[in-house]
Order: sequence, then structure tokens, then C-alpha cells
Amino acid sequence: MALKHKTPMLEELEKGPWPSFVADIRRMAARKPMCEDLLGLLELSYEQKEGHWKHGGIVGVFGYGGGVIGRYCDRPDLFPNVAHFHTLRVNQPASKFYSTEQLRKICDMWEEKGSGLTNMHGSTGDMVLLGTTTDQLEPVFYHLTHELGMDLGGSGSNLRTPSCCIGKARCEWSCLDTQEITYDLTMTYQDELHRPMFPYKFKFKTSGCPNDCVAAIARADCSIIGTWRDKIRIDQEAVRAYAAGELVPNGGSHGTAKRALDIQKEVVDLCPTGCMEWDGKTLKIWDEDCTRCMHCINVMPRALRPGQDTGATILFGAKAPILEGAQLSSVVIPFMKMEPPYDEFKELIEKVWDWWMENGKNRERLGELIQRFGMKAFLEAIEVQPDPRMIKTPRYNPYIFYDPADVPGGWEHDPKAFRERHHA
Amino acid sequence: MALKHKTPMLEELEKGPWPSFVADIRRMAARKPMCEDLLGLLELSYEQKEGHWKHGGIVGVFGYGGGVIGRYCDRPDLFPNVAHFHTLRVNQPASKFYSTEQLRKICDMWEEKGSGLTNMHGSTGDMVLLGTTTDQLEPVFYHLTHELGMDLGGSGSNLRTPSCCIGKARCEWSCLDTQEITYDLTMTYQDELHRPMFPYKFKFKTSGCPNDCVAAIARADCSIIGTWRDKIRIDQEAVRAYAAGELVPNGGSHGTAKRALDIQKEVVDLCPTGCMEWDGKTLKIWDEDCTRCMHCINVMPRALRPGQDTGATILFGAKAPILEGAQLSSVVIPFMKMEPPYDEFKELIEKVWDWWMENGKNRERLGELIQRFGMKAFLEAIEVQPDPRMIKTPRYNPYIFYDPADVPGGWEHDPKAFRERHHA
Amino acid sequence: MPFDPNDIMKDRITDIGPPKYDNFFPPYIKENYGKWKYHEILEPGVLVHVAETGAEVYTVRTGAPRLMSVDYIREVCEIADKHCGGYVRWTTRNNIEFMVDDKSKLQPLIDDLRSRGNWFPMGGTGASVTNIVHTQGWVHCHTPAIDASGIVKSVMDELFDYFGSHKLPAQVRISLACCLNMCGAVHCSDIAILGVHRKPPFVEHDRVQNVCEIPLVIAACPTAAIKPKKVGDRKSVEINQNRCMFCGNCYTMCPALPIADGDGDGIALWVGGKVSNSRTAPKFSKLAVPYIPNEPPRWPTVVQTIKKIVEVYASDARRYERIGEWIERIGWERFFEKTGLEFRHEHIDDYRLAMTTWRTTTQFKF
Amino acid sequence: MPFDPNDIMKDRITDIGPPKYDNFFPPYIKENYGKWKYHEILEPGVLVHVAETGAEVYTVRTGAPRLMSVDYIREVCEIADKHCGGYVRWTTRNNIEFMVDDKSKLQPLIDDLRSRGNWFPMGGTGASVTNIVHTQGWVHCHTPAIDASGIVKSVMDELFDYFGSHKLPAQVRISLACCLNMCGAVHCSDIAILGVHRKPPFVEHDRVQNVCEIPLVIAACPTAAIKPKKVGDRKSVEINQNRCMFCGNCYTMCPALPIADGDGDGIALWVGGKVSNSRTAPKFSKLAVPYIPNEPPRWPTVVQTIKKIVEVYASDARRYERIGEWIERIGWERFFEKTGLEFRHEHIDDYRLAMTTWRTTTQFKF
Ligand code: SRM
Ligand code: SRM
Ligand code: SRM
Ligand code: SRM
Ligand code: SF4
Ligand code: SF4
Ligand code: SF4
Ligand code: SF4
Ligand code: SF4
Ligand code: SF4
Ligand code: SF4
Ligand code: SF4
Repeated sequence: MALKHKTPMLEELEKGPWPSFVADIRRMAARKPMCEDLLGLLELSYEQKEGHWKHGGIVGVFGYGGGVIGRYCDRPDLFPNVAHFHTLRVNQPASKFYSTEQLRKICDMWEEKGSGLTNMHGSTGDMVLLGTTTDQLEPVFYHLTHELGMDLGGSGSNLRTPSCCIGKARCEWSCLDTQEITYDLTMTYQDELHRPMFPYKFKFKTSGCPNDCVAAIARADCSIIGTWRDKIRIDQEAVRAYAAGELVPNGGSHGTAKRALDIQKEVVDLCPTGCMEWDGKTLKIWDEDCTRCMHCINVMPRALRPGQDTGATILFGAKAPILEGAQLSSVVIPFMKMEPPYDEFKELIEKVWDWWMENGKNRERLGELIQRFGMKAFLEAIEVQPDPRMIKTPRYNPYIFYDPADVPGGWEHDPKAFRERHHA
Repeated sequence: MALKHKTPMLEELEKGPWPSFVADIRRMAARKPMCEDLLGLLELSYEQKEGHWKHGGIVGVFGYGGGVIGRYCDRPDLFPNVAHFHTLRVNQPASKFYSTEQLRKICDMWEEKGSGLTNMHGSTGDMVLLGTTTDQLEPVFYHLTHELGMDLGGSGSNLRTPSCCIGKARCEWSCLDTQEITYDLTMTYQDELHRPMFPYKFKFKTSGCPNDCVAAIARADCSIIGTWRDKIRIDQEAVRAYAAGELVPNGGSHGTAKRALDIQKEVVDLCPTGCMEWDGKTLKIWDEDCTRCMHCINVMPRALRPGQDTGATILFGAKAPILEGAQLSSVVIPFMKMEPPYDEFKELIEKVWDWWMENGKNRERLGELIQRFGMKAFLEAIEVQPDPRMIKTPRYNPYIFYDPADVPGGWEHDPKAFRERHHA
Repeated sequence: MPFDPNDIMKDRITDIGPPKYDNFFPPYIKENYGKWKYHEILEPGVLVHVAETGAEVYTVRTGAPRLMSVDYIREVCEIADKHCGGYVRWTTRNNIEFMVDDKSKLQPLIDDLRSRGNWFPMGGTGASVTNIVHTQGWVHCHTPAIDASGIVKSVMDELFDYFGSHKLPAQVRISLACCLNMCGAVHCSDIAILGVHRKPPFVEHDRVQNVCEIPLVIAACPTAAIKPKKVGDRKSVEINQNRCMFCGNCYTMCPALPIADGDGDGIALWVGGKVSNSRTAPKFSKLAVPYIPNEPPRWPTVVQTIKKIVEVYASDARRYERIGEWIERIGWERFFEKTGLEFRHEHIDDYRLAMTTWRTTTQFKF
Repeated sequence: MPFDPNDIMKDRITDIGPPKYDNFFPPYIKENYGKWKYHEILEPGVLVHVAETGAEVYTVRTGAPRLMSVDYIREVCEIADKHCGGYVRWTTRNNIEFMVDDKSKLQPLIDDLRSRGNWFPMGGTGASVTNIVHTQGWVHCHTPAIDASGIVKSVMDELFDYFGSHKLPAQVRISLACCLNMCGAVHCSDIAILGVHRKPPFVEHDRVQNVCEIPLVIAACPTAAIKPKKVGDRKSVEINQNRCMFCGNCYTMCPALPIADGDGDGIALWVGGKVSNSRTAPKFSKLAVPYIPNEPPRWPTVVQTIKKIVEVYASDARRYERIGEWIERIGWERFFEKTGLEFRHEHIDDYRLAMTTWRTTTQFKF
């Protein structure tokens, strides 16, 4: 079908084996002028190598301070149908299972009230409804809440939509009910999610084990990562079966053919702590030295399993580069049991937020505030004792801010006595 | 012999198997009032747990801006003989060999003109003559230059006394003439050493190999460390002799008894690059992957030797913590041949100094200036091309200062054309 | 009660949050929740998970464009209805997972997917290049230096063979972010594609006072390059161009400081990051190529450079070694040598923690 | 021409530099310069080096107090004259080396040394605790928080057995610096003893203007804690005590800001640094114990703490593992557990590069 705008460059993106977003949008464009203008605008960007969207301005639904990203085109003269092109972030169900019934309802609604285009999903985890006009925001919200049992996710200086890995729903390694934790936090903190009250955004992400399939440690102000305190469970029979080539190593990740696994080379020698021994018959793990990196379990999923005294390591502070440079999350609670209603965890989080809200500058992420005030101030505020598990190495500079309470006489000198002892 | 001052605390330090500086000073104190008062003053410090020396003030020998550390006691009322107690730093012969003839002359001179106390040696490398009065500074200097053929070392914002490891004089691993380099630099830069002209101190240290027995990488603004570009020399017979227990591993460092060396475990497995193979008969080194760490050579000195295409890795910037925190030196020249008259090296150093003198703030070490201006500015100033050997890892923050010369149109935008493409 | 535009408060429902996750769990997922025992990849894109109960679930993972229309989603639903009892899920990297609870249902599902042209390529499991996490680009955002979806499409077309196979030494996770805000969280990816500006913003003095909060703009600059300035009788700002590293943060705060420039903008490539704690700790991605111009519509230089990196890695790394682990073993000097990438001044860090990235040892390879 | 105090320029000689090194080389050193082939330690403190020419040199290394009188040096000369042809040298760590060129001369030399009480203990070779590099302390400097020689003596007395033996897994290099200037370069030692102040300086407002250059004082403070302040009609400075980390740099610039305090000052212990490039790259020393009070004359707590660290290391580390390498293998959590040292807030870095020291992985030991 011929479209209003010529898009020769975009057409190049209809070629090739990977599913083409251009071909997909084009089929919508036949019935949606918004999509037609979007393609035209995008072609213009391809020609000029510059984007054509302006800043958002304040659009949203009544009573919420987030969930909508306003967007206006800077060439409404050429592309009037995308003059407004706002996005709604819809809070996804934890771990992103859907019934087709629910999906179809969403599609119908969004074809009617929006562009018919989505992101499945946004990087934070939301279902992203991409592009509608200001007058449609309230109707979409009404429809979401009344017909679909759905609500908006976060944007702006508030709690962002929490997300998680698939966890116990289909993974044998999960040490946490990742969905339950995510759902509970999302529900408990609806107000924080919808009404900006923080210095900046705040993200929770929960992974069931240290493989961290939701990239929590890199992308969440609070990263909740499953782990265990007891021993790795070993099935020695299965270990031998791997060695004998009766089982496929690494669950088939490196080829699905059976082959004899060289346990010494591929498992023991790659263990970061060197805490394993293999004598050709029995695999010994010195669990007290294991740092639960998951490698051996990943390679022999039928022989090794995480322990059963499970819980979470809680880390804080990950973020993208703006302002002070990117950060990964840092260990703050080496181990915490995670059982509903998660009171211990919530008490902790609320202390964290209180401190951040009290001290954080505008647009200062938690990780940056910890940098600025120091880990000590943070730990004191949240009433957590220092632990060597929080650090890679102790300080190597001698610039220690000693606590005056530990010093006889605190910060005071007796200048007169000093000058009696030491003549100037 | 009874001394003027009671020193019960210091006497405790005459006990024990390690040579006692107190006992040594005490024997001098019998004939030197300066030593007697020094002990008294030190006892006072032991009682009060505070030092009793004041700032130096400007003392020195005429025409020199360094080499003397002025020192005044803050209790001349109690210890008049150490009211003045200045130190002279005497430039040591490179690698600190002495004839007894020379030493005796120094002793006689110093007993006459000073306290008779020394440090053999100061941390920078000087012979330190500890404690004399202002009026003795010129006579000592006269005596040093006229009778002993010696000169003062550095202090203040100048070149400091260069120093080096024993190198080729008695070490089989030295890839450099460490003494020759040290002597040549010291002689070439006498003016820089004696007349402060730098923003702050500057230190050269030269080690013959990466074992770095003079700790150059930690303590010198310019660290010159010997290395080689070709292959490690292997004597396979000797390797087998180590394996068979016929030679003492590690030259006896871990006990002088012979024992069979487990070459796999103690050498191959500890090689940081994993570039060795041992089949029980022949040791294979993949030299292209070797990073010349010295470990294997250290463990089997009779079987392995550094290569023969030798030269230096030149690193810059080491320093103690003041102000910005301690630094180790960083690789700037991965390899440079070092042969007299060291023109290439001296050209480099002079460019380094020019840049530092032009841009350095008062009391800013070279390493700190490199931090402040960035490695790029430093490399450009000294006309050295970037090389991945200069870094542990490339940058991981996206805050790149692109060079406008590489950008079409440089830093200029065409605001009007922009606003024609993009309506505000 | 339909929506009443004149009374938006009528029957208003707020703060209900998302649907509870298990509303959408297929029955066999609900039943075996927390009981999974092990898994195996049967072929690229196809997994089986086996529960302690003996139950099995077969998963077929397909690549998706992420930016998708309701038509696409409806086609997903059609497949899920036909084979999967009406359930489907998305992964954390925007792939789609179709699950069946019985081996007999697997082949029909696969056949169906394969019959639908190139909409549902199978893969993304194990030691593959899985879907590229990415962001909005020129499709929606106001700060991008590059497009997102078009580059992703171009790269995945070229690496397609690695998506549907297990030929690599380990997982290769590629991400894209269209500006330094890094919404794609590219800072810890095996390969990261990052949109970069290279000209300092220009200042529209006649607009600043009207559209921007000047103190916020000043505070937004990580390098303190921005100062207040009066221009005539208007309040505005001035940018010290020498201190600008083109992050665009000031533009986010103030539309009167445009930074985009078709000729200056482009792509930086980063390598060697990872997120998992497996074997080695999570790592940041490090700069590999400081700049490649925007070359729409197919970005050939970026595509070929990434391909080159992947291929050198594939041929040189040991099994289980992620790109970053491989580079740490061989050394950065070898990485640049083997890939033929140029080492330039931009690679040497000069921001806050620069010192920690310099080589403070004589250990290196010639 | 003797020195004429009234005409110091007469016959003045300057800039002659040090004597050329080889003036003092014994003949066999000169002859075999650059020709050494291998070495071996024959017993603790005794080395033999063998040249390609077949020549041998036997070295006996003895510990020395560093702070030594001319009497001590004369005794050294006496020994060197008797056995070593009138030559002797000092090592880079302030030990003394007596050399002989023939095996027959070795035992007489050793016997002589042993006959001289405890002035010339043999050792410091191989996997030992060698001499402690140190600084001035209360003997000469104006900024020390501790003494130097007295602590060194106390520690070496206690570790004496490790000086004259090869019982440790590897070299243990101990250094001491009496203030944060770190003249002992303790920042890269296996064990470092560092003098620390813990009270901000006080300001003698009536002296500042007379004895200090105020701008230099202000610039000297690493944390920008110092500001100018007028007190009455005098120029002075004011210190923001909350920002002070007691480095004493301002006192170095200005005697009117005394920082020493008998009750507040003391020692911090650091561990795990190294300098050599052997196996692992050079490393900084890390904080082990933030504070131990000054306990002259024998500093028992410092001595016992160091002994404890050395003993735990000796019993737990593998051969060739320096202290820092050992700790990196077992993890800091285990280091604190095994040594029984308390982990406190001071251990967690809060200076410029603090972020790089936090644990950004779930890998740790319980
Ligand atoms: C839609 C989305 C990208 C996508 O295509 O998936 C997105 C889009 C935007 N992000 Fe983001 N961010 C999105 C996930 C992220 C992530 C990833 C994550 O959450 O896991 C990050 C990195 C992690 C983090 O939070 O640090 C991220 C880091 C940023 C930043 C930098 C924050 C920082 O502290 O460094 C900004 C800048 C800002 O906040 O001003 C930003 C800002 C923006 C804005 C609002 C632009 C702006 O400056 O105002 C973008 C709106 C685009 C648009 O027009 O729709 N976005 N942003 C993601 C949200 C979808 C969702 O809700 O699921
Ligand atoms: C004598 C000596 C210590 C010793 O007992 O051995 C020494 C003594 C002093 N040093 Fe030092 N430094 C001595 C080697 C060092 C070293 C080690 C080295 O050179 O290898 C360092 C660390 C390496 C470095 O240069 O960074 C060192 C780093 C400092 C610093 C900190 C410099 C920095 O950039 O961080 C200062 C502070 C200053 O310069 O104001 C300093 C300052 C001082 C002053 C001058 C005190 C002052 O603040 O003015 C001391 C005079 C003591 C006295 O009364 O005699 N001294 N100083 C060493 C010189 C003897 C010699 O010439 O052989
Ligand atoms: C489905 C998904 C979770 C979800 O909630 O959606 C998932 C599922 C599984 N992951 Fe994952 N991972 C998923 C994203 C991730 C991520 C996140 C990311 O890439 O953004 C990571 C961190 C990646 C990183 O380090 O940069 C991740 C790191 C792992 C690892 C560690 C790999 C390593 O050696 O570094 C394993 C273990 C393995 O594969 O051996 C693993 C293993 C697994 C297992 C085998 C777990 C299990 O027993 O079921 C699952 C199948 C793996 C496969 O596809 O080969 N998963 N996995 C995600 C699929 C993404 C996709 O569509 O491609
Ligand atoms: C004499 C001296 C050089 C000098 O010019 O004075 C020297 C001499 C030798 N060193 Fe050294 N080193 C000397 C200070 C150093 C230093 C500097 C320091 O400690 O301040 C270092 C760096 C220490 C560090 O890493 O912190 C040093 C690190 C080494 C190493 C590497 C050890 C390691 O595994 O890390 C070796 C190799 C070995 O011992 O296996 C070595 C090996 C040697 C050999 C075997 C070299 C040789 O073939 O002759 C010499 C005898 C070693 C012995 O005593 O066991 N030398 N050596 C220094 C003696 C100091 C002393 O009196 O104790
Ligand atoms: S993070 Fe762990 S528990 Fe979660 S899906 Fe990945 S492997 Fe499974
Ligand atoms: S989980 Fe990691 S650290 Fe623990 S035994 Fe397995 S490989 Fe080693
Ligand atoms: S640094 Fe190398 S050459 Fe110099 S003494 Fe030490 S081992 Fe020998
Ligand atoms: S010198 Fe070091 S890197 Fe080179 S082969 Fe020997 S042990 Fe390996
Ligand atoms: S990465 Fe930048 S340009 Fe891309 S969506 Fe995020 S904020 Fe917008
Ligand atoms: S682009 Fe970034 S660095 Fe440049 S002026 Fe704006 S905020 Fe500052
Ligand atoms: S470490 Fe400090 S107190 Fe000790 S000598 Fe050096 S400057 Fe003086
Ligand atoms: S002691 Fe150091 S930190 Fe404290 S005021 Fe003085 S210079 Fe600043």
C-alpha cells in the first residue's frame, strides 16, 4: 500500500532475517495515520541524522506524577498526526506472563485510543504504550483501571516500576519468590510509585540467584539478589554422569550434543575461589570458601543445586552515568531472609528513603548520595553495622575521618598546656 | 656512664636482640653533648607522646636551595645542645658501595662538625648526617667537597637524589646499568638537584628488573625499570634438575635444603599469564604472552634468565598521599633502549619537566598534574603516542572529551539552520 | 460506566497496581512453582525444564523487534492460543517465550513459528547473541544521538546466525542506548552501542530565561562547565566548551541548549561488560571505538565492527569466557591488535576515577 | 686550603655530585660487572653469586638500626677491613652487606659478626622479615604522630626470629612512616605502620599572620577545610573540623596550626601492599587497624598485633604468596575473621576513589 510519505531509507530495514519493526509499523500505517506520520518523521531523521522530538512538558493523568512521557514533534507542519505522541508506561505483571485474553484487550484498546504501537517491554520493565494525544490520556487510564485491571508504572522522581527475573515460575535456581517480592513491593509502595516525592528516580530489581537475569546489580538503586547460606547440593551420581558424557554440559548452552565434561578444566579450574576438588570420582566443595558464583551449578545443572537456606543479598546504588559516572550496586546486607510480609526489608528500605529524602539534592540518585556522604553516614542512618562483605578492599588512603567520640577530649586541644610543653 | 638526663623509658629499648639505636647513641653521648641532649629530648617525647621539633626555617649552604633540613628544638631551655639540629643530606654513591677509607673520613669529619649521628640511609637514598648547628653547615660542605669528593643531595622543590638497586654489580637479572644511569642523571642534572626550580620535588629511581628492589614504581616520579623484549633464556637441563630436586628452588628463599620442585604447581600455575607448559621434561614458554613478571625466573634462577634485548620500561607519577592520595607510577614508555649518553631518555625527561614547570601548581607533583590535566594532555606535551600498554583498562565512563579537530565544523553549530530543521 | 470526559473523577480507580502475576501463569507453571529441578536446551531457542513432580515445560524463545504493533501482538496471541493454552511471556531481554507442557505439542508449535516468515526467529538461548536491549532513538526520545531500532535491526540481521546457534564461547549480550543517559543500561554489556554527541550545546539566549530553570541547568552539568550569563537584559547561561564532554544533561534540563548535530553525532562502541556473578564479578563495559558516524539506514561500519569483534572473540576465547573475561586474559594490548581497532587518546580515561585505570605495573605484552 | 669562615666563596667547589659508584666497587665486583649468572642463599643472611667467569662472591647481610653513630660505622669499617678488603655496602632497606670473594673467607667473617653481641644480626634474605624501612619520628621531624626508631626496634625484637630464618610463605616487608607524608613509602608494604593524628589542628590566631602564608595554607588542605578568617584585626584561618581528616599538611605549611596531641595521636596498621611485579601487580597497602594508641617505650599492642598478623599469615598462606596475595585469595572477610581484627567504619573508604573499593558483586564468603 502506498503511504503518504516516501521512505526509501526505512525500506532498507524491511530486508534481512530479523523481524522488521518498519514492516510491522507499515502494516499499521495502512489504517493508522499516526503510524504513517511516524514513518515519515523517522525517514526525515534518517535523512538528517537528527531526532525530531521536543521535550515533554507536563502531561499526565490526574493525581499521578508519573507514568506518562509527554512528547511533541518539532515538525507538526509536516507530520500533524504525531504532533502529540505521548507514551504511557503500564506496569507489567511481574515476570511478564500474560494471558492472550488480556493482551488482546490491551491491543484493542490501544488501537482505538493510541498509535497501536508498543514496546514489549521498556528497559525498566513496563509495557510501553507508544504514542497518543493528550486528550486520550485519561480515557486510556480509565480503560486500564476499569477494564483491564492495570495501572500506570513510574516515571519522574518516584519509585519506578519494580521488575524481576522469572524465578521460581520456571527456574530451578531461584532462591527467592521474585514475583511475590516484586508484586508486594509494587503494591505496598503505590503512592511512592505514582506521586513523586523522592530527589530522583528509585528502582527495585529482583533476581532469584547470582546469575542475575534481570541485571539488577547494574540497573537498580536497590538490587535484591537471591543466594543461600548453606551448602551446594551435590548429586555425585550425576557428576560422574557428566564426566562420562551421559549428560549435556551447561544444560546445552554450548551445543546440545553429549560430550564428556572435563570437570577439572571446565569446572574446578574456573571456580573463582578454588574451593572444589575432583578426584575423578567424587566432587568435593569446601562450601565455607564458596562465594556462590553459580558457575559450577550452571555447568552441571543436573548434579549441583543451590542450598536450601535461601535469602537475599541486598545491594544499593546502581545507576547509569548521569551525573557522577555509572555505578554498580554495592553489598549492604550480605544476607536477609525474604518472607512475606517482608517487614525487615521494608523497614530497611524506609530508612534508606528517609535518609535520601532528607539529604539528597535534586536529581541525586541514592548511589551518588552515598558517594557524597560516605558509606559510613549511610550505614549509620540505616542502622547497619560495617561488614567486610561490603567492600572489595579496605581503604588504601590514610585520609580517615576518625570519630571524635573515640578520641580522648574529642576535637579539643588545650592550647595553653600545649605551648607550655612546646615553646613556639 | 651516667648521663645528664634520666632516660628510663629509652633504656627499655636497649633490651632485645635487634641492634639498639639507644645503646648506640648512648655510647656517643659520653663524648657528645648533642647526643646526650638528644636522648633527653627523646625521653621527654616518650613521656609526653609528642615530638619536640619545630619547623625548619631557611638554613642551607650558599648557592644551594636544598640538601639541608633545618631543625630547631622547642625546648632549648632544657636541651640547649640540640637547640639547632640540622640535617645534611649527602648524595650517596649509586647502589651504596663504600670503601672503608671513605667511610672513616666521613665519620671523623662528622664527629668533629656534627652530632656524630647518621642515617644509613635516608628513605630517598641519601647518606643522612643528622644534627648540627647552623655555623657548621658551610664547614661541613667545604669538607665534603674538598676532602671527600662528595656533594649534597636534594630537598625542597627540586630534583631529589636519584637512587637504584645493586643491578649488574651483583645481580644476574639486571637489564640495565642501574648505577651508570643513576650517576649520569645525577651529574647531568646537578643544577636541578641543587637549585629548586620545580613546582615540587621530583624523584628518579632505577631498578634493573621488574622485581624492583629499589621500589621505584611506588616512590619515584620517574621510575625506570629494566625489562627485555626477546625471549626468556631457558636451560632445560637445569629445569629438569630443579624438578629432580638437584637444585634448591628460588635460590634458597624458602629454605636452603634441596627438594624436588613441583614445576607445575609452583611455577606454571602461578604464572599470571598462563603462558607456560611443562610436560615433565621440557618447559615451554610462549614468550609472546609473557608479561615478564619474573616469577618463574625467581623460582628457577639457574634454569631461566631474562632475555638479551634489554632496556627499560619508563613509568611516571608515583608519590605519597599528599594531596590527592598516593599513586603508583604508570607506564608511559613501554620500552626504551638505555645506552649512554641516554639522549632519548633525557629529551623525554626535559619535555616532562617543561610541561610540569609550565602547568604545575605550587606543591603539585607530576602525578597529580597528570591527573588534573589528563593523560592525553601529558602525552601530547611529551610527544608520545597513546598505547594500550599505558592502561589497565580503557575508560568505562562515556565522558569523552572529543577533539574538535576530529568533528566536522568543530564545536560550531549553525543555529539558524538547526531551527529551520527543528521548530522550537 | 463508560469514561466521562467531563467528570474524570467519577468512579475513578487509582493505585491498583499491576495484575497479580499468577493470574497469568499457565496451570503447569502455577503447579510447579518453586519445584523445578533442572533444565536443558534441546536446540537453539528450545528449552525444557523438568520439575521434581516429573512435570515438564517446553519453551520456545523467539526474537522480537520490541517496538511492535498491536498486530504483531495479536499474531503472538494467535500462536499462543493455538499451542500454549492462551499464555505467553516476554523475557527480560524482550524475547518472547511460548511454552507447552507436553513434548508432543512442541514440534507443531515450532513448525507454526517457522511458517510465519521472519517474524518469529527461534534462538537467544545459551552461548548465542540474544536480543539487543535498546531504547527509543529517533522513534520517541528528545535527546538521542542515534536511532535505536534501526541499528538493532541492522546488527541482528548481520549476527543472525549467532542468534540461532550456540557457536560462541559464551553468551554475548549486546545493548544499545541512544544517549549517555544509557536507558539500555549498556554500561555492563559484552558489547554496547552508545549514541554520542560531539559538539557542546549551543545557547539560545533569547529562549533560556523563558523555558529553563537556570540554577537547575547549572547544577546539571557534571563538569561544572555552565555559568550564568546576562545577555542584554536577559538571563542566560554560558558554556565553557573546553570542559564540555557532550553528555547532554543540560539539554535534558533546558530545551534552549540544543546539542544534536547530524554531522557530529554518532556511535561509540564498548566491550567487555557483564552482569552475572558467574566466575568473575560484574564488570563495566570499556571503550572499544570512540566514534563511528551515523550511517543510516544500515549503519555498515558499526555492523561490521561489531561483527569483527564477535568473530575474533569467537575464534580466540575459551569456552565459558565472556568477552570481558577473554580480554582480561589476553590483555587489552592484544585485544586491539587482534581486532585491528585503533587505540587512541579517547581510550585513556580522564574523568574522575581515571587514575585507577592506568597501568601501574611493568606487566604487559609487547 | 682550610675552610675560611670569612670567605666562604674562596675555592668554593659545587655541583661535583656523588663519587662515581665504581670508585668503591671491590675489584671482583668491577671485574664481574654484568656477568653474574645465578645466586643462591646458603643460609639466612648469606648469599653466593656466581659469575659466568666462574668467579664467586659471598655476601653476608646484617640488620642495622639505620639511625647509627659514627662509632657504629667505624665498627662496620673494622669488620670490612678485616675480611672484605675494605669494602662494604648498604642495601635499599638499610641492611649492611659484607662481601668476600672466596668461600674460605666466609666462615671467619660470620664468626666475627656473631662475636659482636647483637650489633650485627644476620638475616633479611629470602622469605624473611627484613629490616623495617622507616623515617625520623621524634628523633628529628616536626610533624610525626609517633616515634620511628623505637617502634622499629620493638617490632624487630619481637619478630627477630623471622629475620634470621626463611619460615614465611614469602617476603614480608614492613615499613613505618611517622605521619601521612609517608616518607617511608609505606603505601605499598606487606605491613605498614603509620603515625596518625586524630584531632584537627588548633589555630593560633595571634601567630598565623606572622609565620604563615595564608593562601598556601588554604591550598594545602586536601579536603578544602580551611578558609581565611579575620580575628580582630589579624588575618588568620578557620578550620571546618568536620572536613578535617588530620593529614597535617596545613601544619607543614604553617607552624601556627599545631596538630600533635599525645592522647589523640597513635598508629594505624596497613597490610597487603607490595612493590614487585612478580606474579601480581604492585599493590597499595590497605587499612587493617585504624588506631592503636602510642604506648612508649615498647608499643606492646602494635607489636602484638603485627605478630598476630604475621603468624596467621605464616600458618595460612601458600608458598610464594605475599600477604596481599594471600588476602586476595581468602577474601577480606576471612582476613578479619582469622586475625580477629575488628572491622569498623574506618575500613570503608570515603575519600576520592571510595566507590571503586565497594563490593559490587554477590561474591563473598559467609
Ligand atoms: C523508555 C525507556 C527506554 C526504553 O526505550 O526502554 C527510557 C526512556 C527515557 N529515559 Fe530512561 N528509560 C528507560 C529505562 C532506563 C534505564 C534502565 C532501567 O530502568 O533498568 C536506565 C538506566 C538505569 C538507571 O536508572 O540508572 C535509564 C536511565 C535514564 C537516565 C539516567 C539516569 C541516571 O541517574 O544516570 C535518564 C536521564 C534523566 O533521568 O533525566 C533517563 C531519561 C529518560 C527519558 C525520560 C528522557 C529524559 O531525559 O527525560 C526517556 C524518555 C524516552 C521517551 O521519549 O519515551 N533515563 N532509563 C525506559 C523506561 C521504560 C520502562 O518504564 O520500562
Ligand atoms: C629524611 C626522610 C625520611 C627518612 O628518615 O628517611 C624524609 C624526611 C622528611 N620528609 Fe620525606 N623524607 C624522606 C623520604 C621521603 C620519601 C621516600 C623516597 O623518597 O623514596 C617519600 C615518599 C615518596 C614521595 O616522594 O612521594 C617522602 C614523602 C614526603 C612528603 C609527601 C610528598 C607527597 O607528595 O605526598 C613530604 C611532605 C612535603 O613535601 O611537604 C615530605 C616531607 C619531609 C620533611 C622534609 C618534613 C616536611 O614536611 O617538611 C621531612 C624532614 C624530616 C627531618 O626532620 O629530617 N616527605 N619523603 C627521607 C629523605 C632522606 C633522604 O634524602 O634519603
Ligand atoms: C529468560 C531469562 C529470564 C527472564 O526472566 O526473562 C533467563 C533465563 C535463563 N537464564 Fe539467564 N535469563 C535471562 C536473562 C539473563 C541476563 C540479563 C541480561 O542479559 O540482560 C543475564 C546477565 C547477563 C550478563 O551477565 O551480562 C543472564 C545470565 C545468565 C547466566 C550467567 C551467564 C554467565 O556465564 O555469565 C546463566 C547461566 C548459564 O547460562 O550458564 C543463565 C541461565 C539461565 C537459565 C538457564 C536459568 C534456568 O535454569 O532456567 C535460563 C535459560 C537460559 C538460556 O536462555 O540459555 N542466565 N540471563 C532471560 C532471557 C533473556 C533473553 O531473552 O535472552
Ligand atoms: C640487596 C637488595 C638490592 C639492593 O640494591 O640493595 C635486593 C637483592 C635481591 N633481591 Fe630484592 N633486594 C632488595 C630489595 C628488594 C625490594 C625493595 C623493598 O623491599 O623495599 C623488593 C620489592 C619488595 C616488594 O615487593 O614489596 C625486592 C623484591 C625482590 C623479589 C620479588 C619478591 C616477590 O616475590 O614479590 C625478588 C625475587 C625473589 O626473592 O624471589 C628479589 C630478589 C633479589 C635477589 C635474589 C636478586 C639477585 O639475584 O641478587 C637479591 C637477593 C635477595 C634476598 O635477599 O633474598 N627481590 N627486593 C635489596 C635488599 C633489601 C634488604 O636489605 O632487605
Ligand atoms: S536470575 Fe537465577 S533464578 Fe532468576 S532466572 Fe536467572 S538463573 Fe533463574
Ligand atoms: S558456586 Fe562458584 S565459587 Fe562456589 S563452588 Fe561453584 S564455582 Fe566455586
Ligand atoms: S631489581 Fe632486579 S636487577 Fe635489581 S637487584 Fe633486584 S632482582 Fe636484581
Ligand atoms: S616471567 Fe612471569 S609471565 Fe613470564 S613466563 Fe615467567 S611467570 Fe609467566
Ligand atoms: S538513552 Fe537517551 S535518547 Fe535513548 S531513550 Fe534514554 S534518554 Fe532517550
Ligand atoms: S553537554 Fe554535559 S558537559 Fe556539556 S555543558 Fe551540557 S551538561 Fe555540561
Ligand atoms: S613521615 Fe612525616 S613525620 Fe616522618 S619523617 Fe616524614 S614528614 Fe617527618
Ligand atoms: S590537617 Fe589536613 S585535612 Fe585537616 S585542616 Fe589541615 S590540611 Fe586540612
